[in-house]
Amino acid sequence: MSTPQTDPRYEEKLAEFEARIARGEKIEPDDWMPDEYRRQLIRLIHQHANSEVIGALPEGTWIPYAPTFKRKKALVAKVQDEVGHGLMLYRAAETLGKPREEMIEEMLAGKSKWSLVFAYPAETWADVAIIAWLIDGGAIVNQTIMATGSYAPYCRALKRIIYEESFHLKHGFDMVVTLAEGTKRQRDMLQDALNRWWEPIIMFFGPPDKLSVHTETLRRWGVKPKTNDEQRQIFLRKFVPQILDLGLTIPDPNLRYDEENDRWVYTEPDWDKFFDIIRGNGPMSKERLAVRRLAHEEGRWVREALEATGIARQLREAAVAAPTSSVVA
Amino acid sequence: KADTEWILFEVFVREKRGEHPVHVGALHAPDPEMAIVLAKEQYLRRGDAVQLWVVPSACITATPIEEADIFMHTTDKSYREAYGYRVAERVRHLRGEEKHG
Amino acid sequence: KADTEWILFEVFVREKRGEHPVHVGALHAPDPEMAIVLAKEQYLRRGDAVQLWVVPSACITATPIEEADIFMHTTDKSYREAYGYRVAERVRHLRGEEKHG
Amino acid sequence: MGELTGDSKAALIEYLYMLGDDELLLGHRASEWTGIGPILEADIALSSIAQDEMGHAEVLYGLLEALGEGTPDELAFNRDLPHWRNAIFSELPRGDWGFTVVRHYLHDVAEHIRWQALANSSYEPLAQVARKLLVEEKYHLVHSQTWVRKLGNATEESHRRMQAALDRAFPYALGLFEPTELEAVRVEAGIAPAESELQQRWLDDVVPFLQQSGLTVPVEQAATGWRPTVEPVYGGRQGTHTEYMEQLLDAMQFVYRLEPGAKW
Repeated sequence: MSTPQTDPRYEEKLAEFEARIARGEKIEPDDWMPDEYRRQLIRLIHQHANSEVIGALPEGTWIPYAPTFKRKKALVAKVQDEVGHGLMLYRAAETLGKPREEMIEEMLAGKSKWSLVFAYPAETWADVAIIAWLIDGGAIVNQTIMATGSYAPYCRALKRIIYEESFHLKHGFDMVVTLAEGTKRQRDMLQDALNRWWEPIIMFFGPPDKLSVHTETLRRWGVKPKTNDEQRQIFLRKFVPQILDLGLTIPDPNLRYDEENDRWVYTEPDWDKFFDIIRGNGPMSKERLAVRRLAHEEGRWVREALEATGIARQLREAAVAAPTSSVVA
Repeated sequence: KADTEWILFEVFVREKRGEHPVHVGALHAPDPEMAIVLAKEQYLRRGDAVQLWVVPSACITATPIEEADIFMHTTDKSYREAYGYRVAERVRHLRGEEKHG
Repeated sequence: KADTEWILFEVFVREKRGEHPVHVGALHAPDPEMAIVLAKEQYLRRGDAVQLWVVPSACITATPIEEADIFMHTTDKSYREAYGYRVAERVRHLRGEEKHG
Repeated sequence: MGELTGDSKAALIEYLYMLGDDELLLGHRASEWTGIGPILEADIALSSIAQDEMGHAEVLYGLLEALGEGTPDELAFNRDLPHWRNAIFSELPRGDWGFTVVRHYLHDVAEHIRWQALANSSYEPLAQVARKLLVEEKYHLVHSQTWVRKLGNATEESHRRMQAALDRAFPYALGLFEPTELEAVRVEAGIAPAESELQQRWLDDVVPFLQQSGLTVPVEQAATGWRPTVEPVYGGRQGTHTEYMEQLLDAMQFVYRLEPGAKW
């Protein structure tokens, strides 16, 4: 436990901790860290991992329907990546002391949140294209910023995730362009999907700074290097021109670029709706958790069967008093 | 105490915070604590590392080096790489078309 | 009994012959054999490899990272000698008696 | 091998449909686990195998395209039910994780034996494909063997589920070796070995392994080696399929058929 009350050298350690971050150094799992830093990081990385694992579901439902070999393999690979990102992120949070079993059970019990965009249905094949392009595009904006943060295991995971996301973005953009240059029906399907996903994408970056409990300490500690509004602006600056380039219209009459303040102006979403959704009342919130709970239950016999063999435990005991020959010359 | 059985440890070094540990070699020691001391003498002295890992070699399971072909991909995997997608040219064409599309 | 996510293995990859394995991450598995089978697809869907190592995380002994700063900053070796003296002496003593290896 | 005659070309084409369809359907069923596997690590490993199987099907359909049968996408997404030549084994629903890994194991051993034999096929393009697929097949076999060996006898429940999976899968697996009229032409032309020969090698491989994994296999000892004591389920090689296949094709071809001829 390291709080001002319980640790006489708290101030000194905090100064060294903050100096290290200011120098651009990373914090490793067994470095000293304030409890608040640990708590905020566990909450944030836990939610990020949940979002990856739940995020696999809307696109996952479309895998059996993918219409060509390339799309079919790519969609399996993309959803697989998201499960892999969940794995790496749960691991990053585990290094802060929270076991994966706990994190998964809290998610399944609705006690730990995940990104609201996955509480929306993927109604058509064009939804899969928009998700892969704009939701993954938003995720990359967020992850690239978080990768400049201070906690080393999270940054190492993000480095790998960002590399894999580069495929997601190109794959999504390729799908969107294919629909945009396709038949009238394909173009309409694409525009219709964009109309449904635009508000969730704006909400993806979280409530505006004036609403969110974003503190200066989180920025100084490298837990959250940029605010929600800053990230949203980076997304809009990059993607609005590209969307318009494809001949699509963005379903927000107020969307315009404010030259003077160098920022995109948009219709403020209904943030009460946002908070209601992340509390579990989105159109597909219950459905997503139900699918994840079913998968978890149906897999229990597999987890328990191989846990029973417990070979790993025997290996650990035998490890220290082992023969002198090296297995890995 | 002749009965102290010296076992082989593999040593890994994390050079800087933020980086992954890298295997640097192996050494004999009676137990992990001693292995750390010996490894420190070899690797930490010149300040070229922030952390050392030692692991009994017998604790490591490795794929046989002669079966490296199990990691080979013999059918196309470009569909799951960014370089598997050529889009820029089509967007320019689309924009061109878009004026009278 | 709480649900299990199996135990944790650290994973190392040797990208090319002649290079040292590098730590790439961890995963949950019931035993080393399954850890290899599962680690291959989590960490080697992309990129090259000739060998994969897995180790139960509990088998790893690491130096406290805080200590690294002591070596990095102090020019005065006495701190290191005092710390290391008791143990290094034991090692020299043991080595003297060490018959094999 | 000389120029493909009418008969040997038809025999080859039929064979490529049989093998390609099996790969595609097994890949499709495996991909139904993506995102909902029993544990994250297992989900990821099977998803890779699903992609490989789809890729193998695409390569085999590529050989059909070269023989004038249409592009891989057309063969997968625009071909009607009666023209499919997969064994019914491959179209069955994924079941529980036990059925999925048992089916993959039985298929992987068959594929391993088949590609080894076809590496010497007189039809050179097929021999090259066989050698290529054999490399990726090696991991598939290690993967399914590991699951079957470990789940076969780990707990009472895993044993019960694995035995039930084997009892259901085995008769259908024999359908992988369903003989067809043109088989003799293939054997005569050196394109492929006889199915009965492959089946015998397959039995001699899977029976001891499954028994060592604590499972009972419906076979008996015969002079020529192991012999099944259950009837094989045939029909798939002739285009007779189940309603599972209808539902699968409806899903797989749904988007493609929304706008025939469009680019997806």
